[in-house]
Amino acid sequence: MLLPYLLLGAILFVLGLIGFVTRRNLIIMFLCTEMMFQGIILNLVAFGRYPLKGAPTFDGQVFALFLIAVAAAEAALALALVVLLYRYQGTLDANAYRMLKDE
Amino acid sequence: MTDPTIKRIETVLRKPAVIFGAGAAILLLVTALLALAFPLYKPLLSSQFSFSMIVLAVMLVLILSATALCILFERKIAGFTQDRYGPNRVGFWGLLQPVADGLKFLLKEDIIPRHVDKPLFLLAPALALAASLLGFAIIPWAGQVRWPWMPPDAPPLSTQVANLNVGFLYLLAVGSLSVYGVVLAGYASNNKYAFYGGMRAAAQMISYELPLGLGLLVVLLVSGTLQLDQIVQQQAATGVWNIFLHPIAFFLVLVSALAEANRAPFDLPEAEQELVGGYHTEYSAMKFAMFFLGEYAHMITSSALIVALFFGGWHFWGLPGPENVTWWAMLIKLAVYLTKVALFIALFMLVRWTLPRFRFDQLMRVAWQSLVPIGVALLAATAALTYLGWQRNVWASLAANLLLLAVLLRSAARSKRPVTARQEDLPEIDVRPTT
Amino acid sequence: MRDDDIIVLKEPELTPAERLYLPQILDGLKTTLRHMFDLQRRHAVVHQYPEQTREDTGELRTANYHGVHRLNKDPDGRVACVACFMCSTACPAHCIHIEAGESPWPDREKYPVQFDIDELRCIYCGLCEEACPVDAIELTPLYELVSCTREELILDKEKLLQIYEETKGIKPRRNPPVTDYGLTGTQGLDVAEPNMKRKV
Amino acid sequence: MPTLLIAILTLGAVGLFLAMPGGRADTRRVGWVVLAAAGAVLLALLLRLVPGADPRGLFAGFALVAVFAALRVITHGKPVYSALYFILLIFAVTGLLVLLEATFLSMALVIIYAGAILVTYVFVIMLAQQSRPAPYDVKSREPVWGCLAGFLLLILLARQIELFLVPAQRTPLPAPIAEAPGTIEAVGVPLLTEYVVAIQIIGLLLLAALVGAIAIARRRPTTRAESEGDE
Repeated sequence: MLLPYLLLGAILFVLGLIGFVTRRNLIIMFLCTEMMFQGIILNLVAFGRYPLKGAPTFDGQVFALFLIAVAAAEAALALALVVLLYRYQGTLDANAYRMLKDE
Repeated sequence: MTDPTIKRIETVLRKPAVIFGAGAAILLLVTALLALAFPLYKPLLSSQFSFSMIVLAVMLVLILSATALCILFERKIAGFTQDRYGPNRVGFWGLLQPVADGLKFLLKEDIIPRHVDKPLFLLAPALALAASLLGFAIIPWAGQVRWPWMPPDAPPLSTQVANLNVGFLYLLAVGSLSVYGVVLAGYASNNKYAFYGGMRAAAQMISYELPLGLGLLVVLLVSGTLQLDQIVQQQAATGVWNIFLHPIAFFLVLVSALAEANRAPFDLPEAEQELVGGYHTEYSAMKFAMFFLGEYAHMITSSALIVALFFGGWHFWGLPGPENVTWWAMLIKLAVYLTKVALFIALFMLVRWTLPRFRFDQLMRVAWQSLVPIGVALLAATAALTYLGWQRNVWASLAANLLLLAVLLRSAARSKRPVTARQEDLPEIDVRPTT
Repeated sequence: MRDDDIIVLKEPELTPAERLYLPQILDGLKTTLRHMFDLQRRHAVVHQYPEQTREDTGELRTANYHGVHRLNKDPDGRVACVACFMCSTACPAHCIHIEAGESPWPDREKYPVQFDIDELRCIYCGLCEEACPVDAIELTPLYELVSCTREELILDKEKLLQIYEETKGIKPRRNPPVTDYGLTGTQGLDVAEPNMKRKV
Repeated sequence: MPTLLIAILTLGAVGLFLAMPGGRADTRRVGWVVLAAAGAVLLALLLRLVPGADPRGLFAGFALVAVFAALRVITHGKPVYSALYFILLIFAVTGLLVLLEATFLSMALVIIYAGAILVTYVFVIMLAQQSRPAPYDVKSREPVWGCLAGFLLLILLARQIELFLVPAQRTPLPAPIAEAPGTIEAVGVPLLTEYVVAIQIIGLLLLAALVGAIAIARRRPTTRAESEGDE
């Protein structure tokens, strides 16, 4: 039962990655990182439930909880940043913030 | 100039004998049908799964009709508190008003303005209603029951749709979804008033989920379980309702429940005076009715939750306790539970017609500057009590609550302004005479 | 306004208990509960409208009320209107429709063959009343204006005259019709204005 | 089997590329058809791989919803819809977690993600709403390279997972977790015993994020009142 979960987790992760690379809206980019988190959460919990050896443990779920906490922290910071950037430039286009790279 | 036949129908319907007679007749008919069909569904009653499905169906019908009745009830209470009679035209005492309202909603023109985001516009009311109805799944309506034809050693069935082991976490999860109906309605309407309503709803819901969660966590610490039926059984077994242990937690949950249900004094998302109806400005007919029903269904869920958590659910002193699992005890318990819920709904409505609406900055300040700190302090106190093993000791809990209240009073006395005072960054009003 | 007209009100200081707002909330709930169960006050205040109507003891000022229109009759029982179109011209809502015809009576040239008022369109401003040179159209204090169809509320001449019959006592016609120049009936014709005589 | 998997994933990459925002409407439709075909074959493959366990159909349903929602998140032109599809994705993942007997985690996921994070996202999307579709939403950036790189990675991952699991697949399925699956107790005990340092660090991280968010949002004095509203 582990294989399909791992595959699904990988698909979600990669879709999030593709979205992060191709979309230009900052908010959607952050949504895509959250999507990658979903893939990882699935992976962790599946590994905890169907470990390769030994009895199932709850460690996977514990790690997933940590992951959710990190995601919440990321969302709080990212959204605050996005709002601030939007106030400065009036756009959410990631390309509009290239000047961050130059200086 | 009115049609005489309409007038005649009206006078007939206003006779109490007609209304109550018809009601009794329908009740008798339903009972007779149920009795006749008894052999058909008797096997269904014996297994937990099918019994849960039956509970689901019965409760869904009951609650949807109760929401309709709630609207009448609310208007009656509004009338009474304002020295009026409330609706009393359609049927005796206005009892057929819900039917008239329903008919009106059905027959109104269903307008979808051209400028709206159509899929979301259609989705929003459905979400609002569905999210409020989902919560009913885990309310333990009447404890446990063992039918007379079941063997005496069979495990009793629980009158709950789903006995989740995550308990009221599910309620929190479902409750947090109810914001989407409002926010999406505000967004999809493409109208600035609706938009402001949606924004307010989003900020308000997020803010008030925290004190709600903190209040629930206090109960969790006291009872040590998340399952609502076990929480109720604990209270029934000792006869000590959680409200006696933690009145402040109850107050937190009550206030947050009012805010989560968008009820006055927290009804800013739909404030008629400022936002011409807020998020449901653009809605009409049945879609508007769904928001309406959703709000009342949400109110019933909140009341049921509060009753289960703080008021002992179906328990009342002197009435059958948890060990009595006969069917008549179940009916009594159900009646007790529903009475308590009805009382709470009445309280919600009374509060609405008593208190003025908050201003938005006041609303935020109440949540973040008073309710959240109180909740955290209470949680810490309860955690300390739990560590000492006194979490179900009435005197210890009450002492902790009183101590907290004293600290609150002290800090309130120290602070120069009340939490709901004027916005801080407004200039001071100074109208002193110049000479 | 002088400075000493200004009354400076200081916000009252709240006691610590009041800062918690709970006593106030309970107090408010007490008030609402008191009103909820105060049956006597409710009976005294509320009028069950279609069955009970308020008696006018003077404070209702029904004479000033702008309700349904009526078409007055002159003392001979004829319609007082002379179909001059002043009212329909003055009407901001364009709700008066008049068709004039040759008057069968000697004292006026025209009379309304048809006189319709769309009560659903009317805004009850009373400008028609003021515009009327012969005080033929008036707004009565009747406010019960209901029907099951829209067509029923387009009142024609007969209905308007009927309303006059019904409201004669409630709102007496204040002035005698101007057409008569202060006289009643047709006997004043011989002293009337030259052009009227000429018509005869 | 590996060639089949690679073929499916390539098909998926092509479909995704066609369905990316920016193309013409009919191209995107073609892309969806391709994606649907790839998804169907992948699903059949997954179902064949899975031994006849009981919740197979449920898994398939949730997985399908999850992948569809994820695709919509990255292809939809309107940010609000993306956020809503993300909520759908959360629900699908919640269902999968329930299948994995992690009920507490599933509820936590709904409360935290759907109840708090996504509401904040929707809130910000509404704040930054444009009157008409923004140019940066209707046109994607480097869709070719994005899809290519992503699916290359996915193919590698899938291959690795497969290689890794083939020996493990022979072992019998572990029994369901003890008596009370996924309760708070079962998750909480390791959380507060083995991982107590980690949870402290996470708490610090959250605090830092909170302080940081407030500090960032307070940058301009006019925006202070709004920052109190969000997380």
